[in-house]
Amino acid sequence: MLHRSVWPYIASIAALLLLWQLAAGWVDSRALPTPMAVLAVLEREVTSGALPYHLAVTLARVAASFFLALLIGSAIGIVMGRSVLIDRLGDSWLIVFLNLPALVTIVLCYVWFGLTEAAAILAVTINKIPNVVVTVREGARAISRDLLEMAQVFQLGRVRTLRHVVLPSLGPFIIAAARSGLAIVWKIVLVVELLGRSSGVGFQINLFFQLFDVAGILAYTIAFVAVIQLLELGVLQPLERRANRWRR
Amino acid sequence: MLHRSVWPYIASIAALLLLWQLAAGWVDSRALPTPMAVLAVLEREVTSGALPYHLAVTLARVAASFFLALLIGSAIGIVMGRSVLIDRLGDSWLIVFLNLPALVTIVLCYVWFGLTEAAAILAVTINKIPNVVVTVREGARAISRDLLEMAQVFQLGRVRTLRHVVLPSLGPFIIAAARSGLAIVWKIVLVVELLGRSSGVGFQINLFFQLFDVAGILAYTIAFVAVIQLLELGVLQPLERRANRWRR
Amino acid sequence: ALPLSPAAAREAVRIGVLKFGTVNWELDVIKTHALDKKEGIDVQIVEFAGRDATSVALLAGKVDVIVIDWIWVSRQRAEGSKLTFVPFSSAVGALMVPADSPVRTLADLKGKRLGISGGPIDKSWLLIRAMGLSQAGIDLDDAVDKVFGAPPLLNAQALAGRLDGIITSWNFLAELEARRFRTLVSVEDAARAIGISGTLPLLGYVFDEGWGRDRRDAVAALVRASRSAKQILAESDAEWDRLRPLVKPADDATFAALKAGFRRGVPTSWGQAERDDAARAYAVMAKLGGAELVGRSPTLQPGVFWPDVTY
Amino acid sequence: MTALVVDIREKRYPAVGRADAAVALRDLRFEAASGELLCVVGPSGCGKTTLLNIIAGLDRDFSGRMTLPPMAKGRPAIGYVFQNARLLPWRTVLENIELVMPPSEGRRRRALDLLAATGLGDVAQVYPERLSVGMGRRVALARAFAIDPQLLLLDEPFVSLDEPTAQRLRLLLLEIWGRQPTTVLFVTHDLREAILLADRIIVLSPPPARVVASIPIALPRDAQRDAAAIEAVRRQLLDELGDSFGTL
Amino acid sequence: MTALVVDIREKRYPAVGRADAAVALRDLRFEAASGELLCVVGPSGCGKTTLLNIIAGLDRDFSGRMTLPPMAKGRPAIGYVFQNARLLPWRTVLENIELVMPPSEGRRRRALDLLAATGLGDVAQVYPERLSVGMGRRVALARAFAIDPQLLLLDEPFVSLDEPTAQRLRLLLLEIWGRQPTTVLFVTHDLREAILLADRIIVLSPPPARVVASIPIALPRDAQRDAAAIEAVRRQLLDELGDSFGTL
Ligand SMILES: Nc1ncnc2c1ncn2[C@@H]1O[C@H](COP(=O)(O)OP(=O)(O)OP(=O)(O)O)[C@@H](O)[C@H]1O
Ligand SMILES: Nc1ncnc2c1ncn2[C@@H]1O[C@H](COP(=O)(O)OP(=O)(O)OP(=O)(O)O)[C@@H](O)[C@H]1O
Ligand SMILES: [Mg+2]
Ligand SMILES: [Mg+2]
Repeated sequence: MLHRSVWPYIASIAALLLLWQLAAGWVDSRALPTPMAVLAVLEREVTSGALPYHLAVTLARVAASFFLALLIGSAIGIVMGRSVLIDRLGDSWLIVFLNLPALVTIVLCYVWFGLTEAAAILAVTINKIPNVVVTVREGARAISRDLLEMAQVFQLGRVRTLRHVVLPSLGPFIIAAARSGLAIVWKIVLVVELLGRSSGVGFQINLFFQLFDVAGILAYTIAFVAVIQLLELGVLQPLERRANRWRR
Repeated sequence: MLHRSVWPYIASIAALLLLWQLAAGWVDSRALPTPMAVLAVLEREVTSGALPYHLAVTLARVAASFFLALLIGSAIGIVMGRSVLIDRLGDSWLIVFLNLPALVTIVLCYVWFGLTEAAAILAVTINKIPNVVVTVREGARAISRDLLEMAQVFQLGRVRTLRHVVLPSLGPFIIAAARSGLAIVWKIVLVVELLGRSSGVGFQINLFFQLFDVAGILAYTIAFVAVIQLLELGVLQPLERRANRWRR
Repeated sequence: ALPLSPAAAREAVRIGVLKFGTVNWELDVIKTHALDKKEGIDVQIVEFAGRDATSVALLAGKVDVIVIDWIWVSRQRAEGSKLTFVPFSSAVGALMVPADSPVRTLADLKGKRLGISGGPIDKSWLLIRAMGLSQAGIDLDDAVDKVFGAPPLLNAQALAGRLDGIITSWNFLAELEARRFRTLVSVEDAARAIGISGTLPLLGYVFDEGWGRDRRDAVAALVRASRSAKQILAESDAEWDRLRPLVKPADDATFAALKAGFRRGVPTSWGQAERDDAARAYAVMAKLGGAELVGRSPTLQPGVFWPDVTY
Repeated sequence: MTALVVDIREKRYPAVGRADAAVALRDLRFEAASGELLCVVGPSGCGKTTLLNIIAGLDRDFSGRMTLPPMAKGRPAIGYVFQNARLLPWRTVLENIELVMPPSEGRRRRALDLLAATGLGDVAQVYPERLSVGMGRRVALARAFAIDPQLLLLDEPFVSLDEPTAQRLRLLLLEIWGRQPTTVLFVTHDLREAILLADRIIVLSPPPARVVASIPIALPRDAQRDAAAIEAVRRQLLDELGDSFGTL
Repeated sequence: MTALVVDIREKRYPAVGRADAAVALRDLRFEAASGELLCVVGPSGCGKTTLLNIIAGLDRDFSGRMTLPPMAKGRPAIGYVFQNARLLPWRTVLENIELVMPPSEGRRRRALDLLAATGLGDVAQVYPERLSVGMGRRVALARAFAIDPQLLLLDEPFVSLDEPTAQRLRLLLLEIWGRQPTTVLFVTHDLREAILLADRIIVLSPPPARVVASIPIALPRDAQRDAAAIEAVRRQLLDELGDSFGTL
């Protein structure tokens, strides 16, 4: 079973690497170094300790903002999806915050709260929440009325209805929000680090960009992607399988 | 009816403005100008013709990338959601592209295809597709097996199954992907314009940012948000109501 | 005797810099040779990954000093932030074209694809535009196909042969210089063409006026330390070899170009003449750049230059 | 003692799309004594489910009034066997039943007993989508019984069951009903079943539904009502009410 | 001519979570002649739906074989009335029926005729979630009839219908069946209904299901089978098969 499920992954990653190698050979430019060149940079950065340090810092920021955003965003999304009035009242705020450029929130947070870790995480969270709200709200609107009525008749109460009816119904939406959310949070963290932090992958990537060192950028990107890939295989997918095991 | 549905919007926008005014008065910093100050900038930029021009350029880019990403992303998402093998094969690619920093795609596109409009739109589309895929894939996984079996027995064929069973089931997921997608596309367009275009709201915002002119940034942001707000009220919400009219 | 040890008494000066930027080279020399300690201050380097990040940091109070141009300072003063400026470097950019380019004069650029880093209000671009107007009688703004973009990207485009010319700052030009690009006009030429001395420092250490007034000695010490560091960099090649990991040149030729460029940019004098030049240059740029560049102040604001420092 | 007063002037479903508004109930009045077992019969689509939903408190959008006797703690405990099973698909059969029961020591025991009594002892750990329709129906029945309801609403609970199973469950219903004073409203299309179970049969008209007959069943309950007696009453009813009950 | 050969060695559902694997069918064999009307009866949960799904080609994961006669264009047209209605909720009743019909001139006419025949003339424009359960069932029936199937699978189609309506639909079924040679498999729990309709009754055992009896019904079809005759056959069957059919 393990064998069967891991095999396509390995194959497709190999294909990706091959494609990359071919493309790099074909364009032969500094803008796309070969996998080996990137690997060399990766090794250098790992040995120097720079990569583990910056990666750890970034991961911590991503994790903190991600959970905050997912929690708060889901709560708001559920409420807006279930109450027409609150939805109407909140909708224009949602659209404003959804479309506020990351730059604006980040600068305002930094200027108000100083260039602190808390300000950085707050900025990312504020940026991400509206996306979670939008996705979870659609989910909340699509919850089966049959089941909600059942919960009402049998007097499950708010908490148990939330836990046993609402949240499981939202499953696919929350998973979607989490997956793409993790990626978005990471991208915003990159900007936050560019604009006001002295550590983290975003800080490093932008330094490499100044030097037009694409190999360096890719090395750090790959390190992060590898962590996410491991999280996927080790945490998210097993969780998802468990959550979906009721499906016919 | 019109009255009833527009009223909460107006109230909540008024509340937002009031809050903004209070916050601006309270911090009294250049980092947060008052609504009036921003309005003045807005008026100046509109009269000079700069804002309409840059906004139009940006909207065109957003629209092109958005539709491309939604179309391609939904197609991939449906296929991955319905075929376990393709999902396995594509998953690691998806994660790589999902977590590729916008900077990387943008730089590579610009370097390969030059600082052209096509490269810009391609970069945004590549950036956005994985997010659509992730959301739509969850939707495709959650399609009712009962209805798919019905389509199979009654030999609806691929096209009609897609049109009458798959797409309507995906409704909420596609709406979620579209709403948050529009916002993400707009944010990526900002970065794309910052890095290599000579027009557009992102280009302008970056100029203002260099000069630390937050009023200018907000003026352009508000103009864009207003357009999206109108789209919401005039297009998306009526469409959504129509699409949901079957619900009990 | 004071109860405090000399180290504890030293005034801390936090400077926000780009990690691989030219300012950091100088600061590294200051720290390595303990020039700050000798002058009785403690320079603390806060590294960032983007130029904009340093200005955010200054406004957010995370650093005391950043390096930026005085046009920006003037605009901020007009908006109410009382910042002030002491010179760091007069090194400026240039307009470069490939060595084999048929372009010989500004007028030849008509209809050509010109990369401009820093956008439409870039100072080098504005000065070169002014030169075009006064000498060749053409406004490059209308005459060329402008491509604005991030400096590293523009360099890559230029090297790939996708641009007919490029205006960018001197440290990015070094790489082009090393790869068979030639200077069509330097910004110094452009400045001279409109009657301004070529050695006008554009970039400087910028800090809050109030902060400086409370620490006149510290500011003076910083300027002295900076000049000592420049002295070392001007004279010692060994020092440059030590700095090489921070400079990160692509190759030896680029390294040489960067070294020469830095040395050329060391400001030699900073007196009333330079300040008057600055005011004149400001007026020219204000006319071309318009409100976008200078905001509400068509003339250089008083107080932009920290009065204590002249040489 | 009166357990339930129904006095509905009109229940109307609004028009949607090209479908007209539909009046489901009009001038529908009846009462139920505490502990009474009432069977409701009427043509397909006449409004029986609508009526049960109103009594369950799920639908308050009607004109008229419906009163349940006030209980010590709020409204009486209502057990509702919906016309579709409405089990939580992501909870096992056992969890579905335990969920509606107040937490207590013997909860699991009682749930398992009920499952055994409904012939589902083997599938306690199965997820509902893996049950046959008849099995799902029995789980829903067990769930309604599990809360010891004061008011029990059953919407055709025994369809999709083979005769022996249905018969066993009818007896189980009578046993539970006899154990404590439970008012039961039982919708069925099967006149034989109604005669077997009911104290009184309420006959509804085609839509808009009102009560066309309210027929007490005089058969003694102690001696089990046997097939012959039932058949006799059925003949008599059919004669009285015309052929609105069919002939089979 | 043989229309259908079923020879299933074993159909097993795999274990999931804490639930064991279940063998639904074992050594189940029978054949149906072309144009035969076969009724299938058996206890709740014995595997009737599983059997129909296999015949419909929805479930290929079994050991053994199942053959349909090859038709001019691929497999025979199969009409399947599922145990739950499986209507597309986002299409009106009329659209649901038209959807499965091959496009042709008279399609709408024929769909409306079928709706009228099933007593649903008024609700052609209604969305399925707004139908009563019995009405939904009738739409599903009309849909299956609409394609003029060569093989018609019916899974308890007449439950949840009042007797007169059910009777009308039974006659409609016979009429459609008589019009062209249609092989019908009809699952029911109602022995009277089976006797009324069937050429032959197939009795399944408790799970794992196999055929315990295959009983030809000798009653003539021209004179409508009347209640008394049916009752007589029923007695006889109950005597033969023991009490596995209950007593009501
Ligand atoms: N949500 C709804 N919106 C609009 N009309 C509805 C809705 N629910 C039911 N109806 C209509 O109300 C009428 C009564 O429906 P109801 O479900 O109460 O019938 P019923 O007596 O339970 O029928 P059955 O025996 O088939 O279950 C039907 O004509 C139906 O179309
Ligand atoms: N998807 C599934 N996964 C696991 N077990 C299943 C699945 N579907 C059905 N079963 C099991 O197979 C057996 C037969 O189910 P099936 O639905 O065929 O019964 P049925 O004869 O149609 O019953 P009913 O008369 O209640 O509809 C049941 O024990 C059921 O629990
Ligand atoms: Mg009903
Ligand atoms: Mg079944």
